[in-house]
Amino acid sequence: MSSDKSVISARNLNLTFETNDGPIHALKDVNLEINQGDFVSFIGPSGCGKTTFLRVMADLEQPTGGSVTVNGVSPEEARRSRAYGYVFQAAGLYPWRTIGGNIRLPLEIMGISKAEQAKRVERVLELVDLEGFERKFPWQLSGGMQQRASIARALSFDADILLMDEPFGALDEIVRDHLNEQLLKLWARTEKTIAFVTHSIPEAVYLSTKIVVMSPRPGRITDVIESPFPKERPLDIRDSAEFLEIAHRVREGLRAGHLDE
Amino acid sequence: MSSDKSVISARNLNLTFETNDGPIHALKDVNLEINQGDFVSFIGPSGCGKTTFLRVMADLEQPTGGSVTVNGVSPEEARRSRAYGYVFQAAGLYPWRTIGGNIRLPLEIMGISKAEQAKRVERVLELVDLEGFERKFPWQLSGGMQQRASIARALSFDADILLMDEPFGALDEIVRDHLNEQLLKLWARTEKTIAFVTHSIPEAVYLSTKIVVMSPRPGRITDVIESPFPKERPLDIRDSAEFLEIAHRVREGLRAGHLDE
Amino acid sequence: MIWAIAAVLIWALGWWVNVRLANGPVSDLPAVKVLIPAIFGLTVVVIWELLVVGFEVNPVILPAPSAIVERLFSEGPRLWADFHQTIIKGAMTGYVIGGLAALGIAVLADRSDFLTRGILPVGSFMAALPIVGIAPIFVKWFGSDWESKAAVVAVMVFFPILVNTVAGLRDTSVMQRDLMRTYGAGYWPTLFKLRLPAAMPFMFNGLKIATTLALIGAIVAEFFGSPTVGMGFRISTSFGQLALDMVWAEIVIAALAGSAFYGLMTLIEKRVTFWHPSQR
Amino acid sequence: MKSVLPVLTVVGTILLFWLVAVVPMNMHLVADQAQRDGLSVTPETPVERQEYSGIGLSLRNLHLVPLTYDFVRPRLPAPQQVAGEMYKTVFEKKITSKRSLVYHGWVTLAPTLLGFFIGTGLGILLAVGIVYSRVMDRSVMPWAIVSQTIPILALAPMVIVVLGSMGIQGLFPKSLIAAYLSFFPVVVGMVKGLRAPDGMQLDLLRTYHASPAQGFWALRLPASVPYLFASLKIGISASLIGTIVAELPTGAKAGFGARMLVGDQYGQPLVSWAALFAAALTAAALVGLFSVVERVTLRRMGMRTA
Amino acid sequence: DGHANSVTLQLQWVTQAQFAGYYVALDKGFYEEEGLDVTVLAGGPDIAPPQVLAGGGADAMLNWMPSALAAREKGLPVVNIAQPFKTSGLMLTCWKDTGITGPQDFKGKTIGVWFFGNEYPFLSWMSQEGISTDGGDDGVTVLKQGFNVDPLLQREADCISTMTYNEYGQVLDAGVNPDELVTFKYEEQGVATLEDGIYVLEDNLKDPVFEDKMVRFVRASMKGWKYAEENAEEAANIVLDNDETGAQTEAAQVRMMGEIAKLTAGSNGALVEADFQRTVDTLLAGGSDPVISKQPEGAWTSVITDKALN
Ligand SMILES: Nc1ncnc2c1ncn2[C@@H]1O[C@H](COP(=O)(O)OP(=O)(O)OP(=O)(O)O)[C@@H](O)[C@H]1O
Ligand SMILES: Nc1ncnc2c1ncn2[C@@H]1O[C@H](COP(=O)(O)OP(=O)(O)OP(=O)(O)O)[C@@H](O)[C@H]1O
Ligand SMILES: Cc1ncc(C[n+]2csc(CCO)c2C)c(N)n1
Ligand SMILES: [Mg+2]
Ligand SMILES: [Mg+2]
Repeated sequence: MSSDKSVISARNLNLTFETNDGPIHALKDVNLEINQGDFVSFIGPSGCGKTTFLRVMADLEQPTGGSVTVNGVSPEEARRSRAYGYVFQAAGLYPWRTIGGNIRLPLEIMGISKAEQAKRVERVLELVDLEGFERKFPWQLSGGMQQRASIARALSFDADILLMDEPFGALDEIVRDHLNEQLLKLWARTEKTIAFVTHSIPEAVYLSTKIVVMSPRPGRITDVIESPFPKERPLDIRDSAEFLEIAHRVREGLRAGHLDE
Repeated sequence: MSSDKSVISARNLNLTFETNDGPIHALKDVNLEINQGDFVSFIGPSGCGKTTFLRVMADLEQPTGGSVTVNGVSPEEARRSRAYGYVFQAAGLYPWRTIGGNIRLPLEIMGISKAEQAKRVERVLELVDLEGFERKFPWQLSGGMQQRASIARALSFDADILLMDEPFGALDEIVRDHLNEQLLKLWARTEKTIAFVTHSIPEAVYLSTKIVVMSPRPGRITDVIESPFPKERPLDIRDSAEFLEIAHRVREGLRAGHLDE
Repeated sequence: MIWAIAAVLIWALGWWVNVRLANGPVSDLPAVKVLIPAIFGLTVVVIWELLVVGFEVNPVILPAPSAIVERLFSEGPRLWADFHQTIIKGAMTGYVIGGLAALGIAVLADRSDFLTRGILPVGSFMAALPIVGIAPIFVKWFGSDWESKAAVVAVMVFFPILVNTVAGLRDTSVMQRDLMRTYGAGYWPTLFKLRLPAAMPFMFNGLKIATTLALIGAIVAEFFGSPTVGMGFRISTSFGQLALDMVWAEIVIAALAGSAFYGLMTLIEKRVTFWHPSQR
Repeated sequence: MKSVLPVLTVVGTILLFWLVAVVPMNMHLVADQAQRDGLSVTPETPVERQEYSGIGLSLRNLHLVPLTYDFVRPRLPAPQQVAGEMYKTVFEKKITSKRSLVYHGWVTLAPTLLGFFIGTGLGILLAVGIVYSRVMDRSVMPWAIVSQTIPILALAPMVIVVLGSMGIQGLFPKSLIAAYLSFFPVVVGMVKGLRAPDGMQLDLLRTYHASPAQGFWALRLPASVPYLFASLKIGISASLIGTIVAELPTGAKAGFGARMLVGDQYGQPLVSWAALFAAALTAAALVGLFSVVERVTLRRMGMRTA
Repeated sequence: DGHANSVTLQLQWVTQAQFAGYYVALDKGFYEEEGLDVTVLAGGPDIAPPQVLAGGGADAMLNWMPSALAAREKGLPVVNIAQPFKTSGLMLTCWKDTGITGPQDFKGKTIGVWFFGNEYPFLSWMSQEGISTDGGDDGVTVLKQGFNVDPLLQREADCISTMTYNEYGQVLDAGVNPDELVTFKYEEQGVATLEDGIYVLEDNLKDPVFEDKMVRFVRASMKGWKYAEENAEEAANIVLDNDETGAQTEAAQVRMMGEIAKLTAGSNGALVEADFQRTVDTLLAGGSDPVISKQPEGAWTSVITDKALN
């Protein structure tokens, strides 16, 4: 499934936030390897550092100890070379831009030609099933459609790495299932490396090649579960015994994290 | 489980919102009976009218056709006689009141004596496991604790009916499981009638005596599924075949609603 | 007495009509939204006329509305010349200069938290300088013609626009800013593609407050030296000549111009910030 | 506290700019005077000098530069001149003396505070009316905006004469003008604040079948407190400006406004400048006071302030 | 009772030696001797004494006669009951180096003028000289002058209006030598109009109680004036005591008192009909936009001064 080329590698990563109430150890001694083509899910109770970890990879947060490399270089260099696309929990579209304009935003910043912009916008809109909505404004779309547009935005400049922070958190189960399927297809087709934060056990199990279970106070990795499923995964695998077993293992891991408190 | 005394009864309920883009048929020909002691879940894709239906029962929205009765009288009369407690999706605590002050709010408005207020606050705080937090302000509590406080607020004046609109939507799975268990215990103990909106299929199946599946555009009821589980339900029932079967039926109902679009 | 009773009756009538209109089914029609304040204003004017006539108020103290209206028509050319001098030359120039300066400083201040922390308190201190103190100084510095009025206006409108623009430039969510970071976007793209658009709703708040300040500033500054034309010149001179109908005619023009200016900014705001929830 | 250094930096920059500006701003007057005192000046006649800008003239007469900082009747006084005048009139005079700026500060402050209370009171009442009555909202709000487009200095003398004819003199007429300027920000802010509660917070009270009065005290009023403070801070400085404006048509007897006017009239720019700065400092102090009260109140109410 | 003995006087400018007579009468107890309780209201920019009178805020006001006559025509019947100022102190002060030597040189120049009802003498004068006030090479450009002499000092204006007793002194205080200046006294140009007179509302005079009150008021005021003329320094200090702004200086007020004394010197308080007529004639000659359109009737009365001065 995944090649052995390491794309992201964290070694003894530590991150402490200094707050008025004292320091918060958001990440403690985190070690992780993500290989090219991996689909890695991060799951864990609120506050266990999932977002923080993703933000460190994206150079949106500075670790206070240890090191991360992305494509062999520092996160900052990776960010400057536009190595990844980031999808936030909320769609975060700019309300003063149309859907097309939002998707074009990174392309404009990266100085891509108008003609090429138009081509790319069309392609990614198709990819996320939003043909014909290019000229609509964000508020004219439902939450699910906005979220798809934000994924399209992250895809538009074709980075090899996708960092997704609970992208489907606000959606209902059916829409979520649908987007999960689509995301898997995209991943299978493009061979991107994906780091994906979620709260949902079935989602994590269904999507990933690797499930990273985390636990809070201090934020750390408590378990890393490899998934045996092939790249093509129909939705029904969720009713399989194998699936339920992995889900059970994840749930146990989560519960253990909660009991620690 | 539930007696046969009808508590809420909707007949041919219709509700159309007039908007700038034309009318929106939020509820169409909705018929439903809820009996004393029922725990009814409403599930359905976004925009199918779950919230609207709950708001009609609470007299926060006026139907444009058909009728509802609550405890045999109109929703307005029911509201005036403070027949129900309403829990909103977000906790919606008043930030300038302590947790105790927030719970006391309905009691003050209903003119209940200070001594009695104190007694009730203490009791409901215990009920939702928040002893000792009476003097904290909302922002000093985590999201889950705030949500419990808002449930306590709805319980404080001991209405027979509880209307809950996605009360656990914003919480993580583990906290949610915990609150689900607590809610079931409370329901079993107090014999209240509960109408409960959710997006989560497992949650709906786990909690309810009756699952109402809805579908959008126009908002309508597509299926009503009776659950066979007893009032006492350990969390493990979720791994039972019966549970999975009902969940499957709900999922199919939901998917059908989505395909309509 | 009869006049007072008539006044009370007319007040009651106007109020009753407005209550019907505001609470009736037509209350959201655009025409009715204009009609209600118009009826309110008309009621006040009619009562004013009644009381002035009824109690024989000396016109050197309070002229009747009818006399003011007559002036508005008979002194058209002069009122126009005054309007041109004070509003077009003085207020508008000052408004544009003050607005651009505020925008420039706001963008500058926004580059660093340090500058913002320094500029805002100092700016609010300057906003507290009373106009009657700065107007004579500016007349001294920039001469009696419209330039000094523009300078007074620029100073008066500067602060509200500055504060609102600074607040607006900061009104981006962490996520919106992080998004730009993930694109490796530098300062200028972030400014033009994120901060400035996000600042627009706030900026218009400031621009709207500044409209009324601009008019008042230009008019009042003329009290401290001016050529022999201008609304402030006319108001103070006519007042000295006890031609209060003329004073009020200028006040009416000022109010009309101010409301129109305010309305214009509201209209532009609607166009520019169409995307903001408050405009939808 | 974190702001001290930035403020000092900005103030320092402004002072520097001011110090530099003093030279060209005063050079023409200084050159005229220097010529009378027998110093050499180029060009030699005032009429010729009019052809030069202040900077041009300064460059040509560098030896006169020091004189611009110590000119008795400057166009732009040097900062140390203003500071000196303020020091003299604030600290070196008994505060009961009419030559003391503290005395004049109080003369201005008293009507300011009274006017502020009247304006705030009216503003809050009006805001409540606007929020609770559609008719008020629709008919009064547009006129409240119009009221702010009326030049107050034109209205002030008439108000004062009308009040005078009713035998009302002294503090109150000034307070009324102050109130006129301060009520508007309060109305705007309070309308916003009273309407701040969202649909859910309002619906919650509806489910309790709360009366409008209960809704006001339990929800709308507390929710509006942050907005109220924002308005009060604008309102108090508007009120101060109102009083100063009103000091001209009430017979410029005493107070900051009178000092500004009389200083200007009798060729004593320092008197005017000192009064001007004192007025702005007073406003800043009042606003600062409200900021402190705001912080304490909001903390007591459990609302965090940024 | 209060009504019979209380008088409120509205001045037309801020407290200064221009009004020394009244402050002296107040401080020296001359009003008290007449059984009067007098309140002196300072004026200032933005205060129109006739309006205050009309509003009932004062019983008597000081005013320049052109302004008062204009108010009469506006329908406010004010009447001059006494004229303590015999001579006009108004003049134009110009830079000599502008080349101005006579009124005809004003053409093409910029001149600062006080408005607020005080522009009439200037407009009449220019009209008599046949000089337009609308600018251009053949007319004068008129500036509405603020309350200071800066337009002259900064050479924004070639000439400004000054009073002999105040603004002219300020120009000198600013370091200017008299020989750098040319002055044109209205008095010397034959266009002098009567300045500070005491005016009341016509209707009030019909009330004998009021009339009696005014008789005593004028008598005491004139006593004050004559005392001030003779004791200039003391009078100036009395003015200073009454100045609540605390911004006036002794030197300026002493000098002002000296100049004022020259203007009041020729008057015992009674209006001289010839002076009145000269004022009216000057104003009537006001050209296209005359201040007054016809010979005013009943604009002054000698009744009060006749009784006051026996
Ligand atoms: N900027 C910050 N300053 C201080 N503390 C922070 C900051 N950001 C995060 N934290 C703290 O760090 C810890 C980890 O936060 P993080 O957002 O990574 O959790 P998470 O796993 O993403 O949780 P969730 O599921 O709620 O999104 C939390 O305790 C949080 O309060
Ligand atoms: N006040 C309103 N005005 C106009 N349309 C409304 C209003 N409230 C709800 N609607 C519309 O009515 C429909 C039903 O809305 P409702 O909020 O009941 O859906 P829901 O099932 O609760 O959805 P969700 O799961 O997203 O909360 C939607 O299309 C919504 O846009
Ligand atoms: C607004 C206004 N402007 C000018 C005058 C004219 N005036 C009459 S006496 C006097 C004092 C001279 O020292 C002045 C300036 C006024 N009364 N009010
Ligand atoms: Mg997170
Ligand atoms: Mg809903």
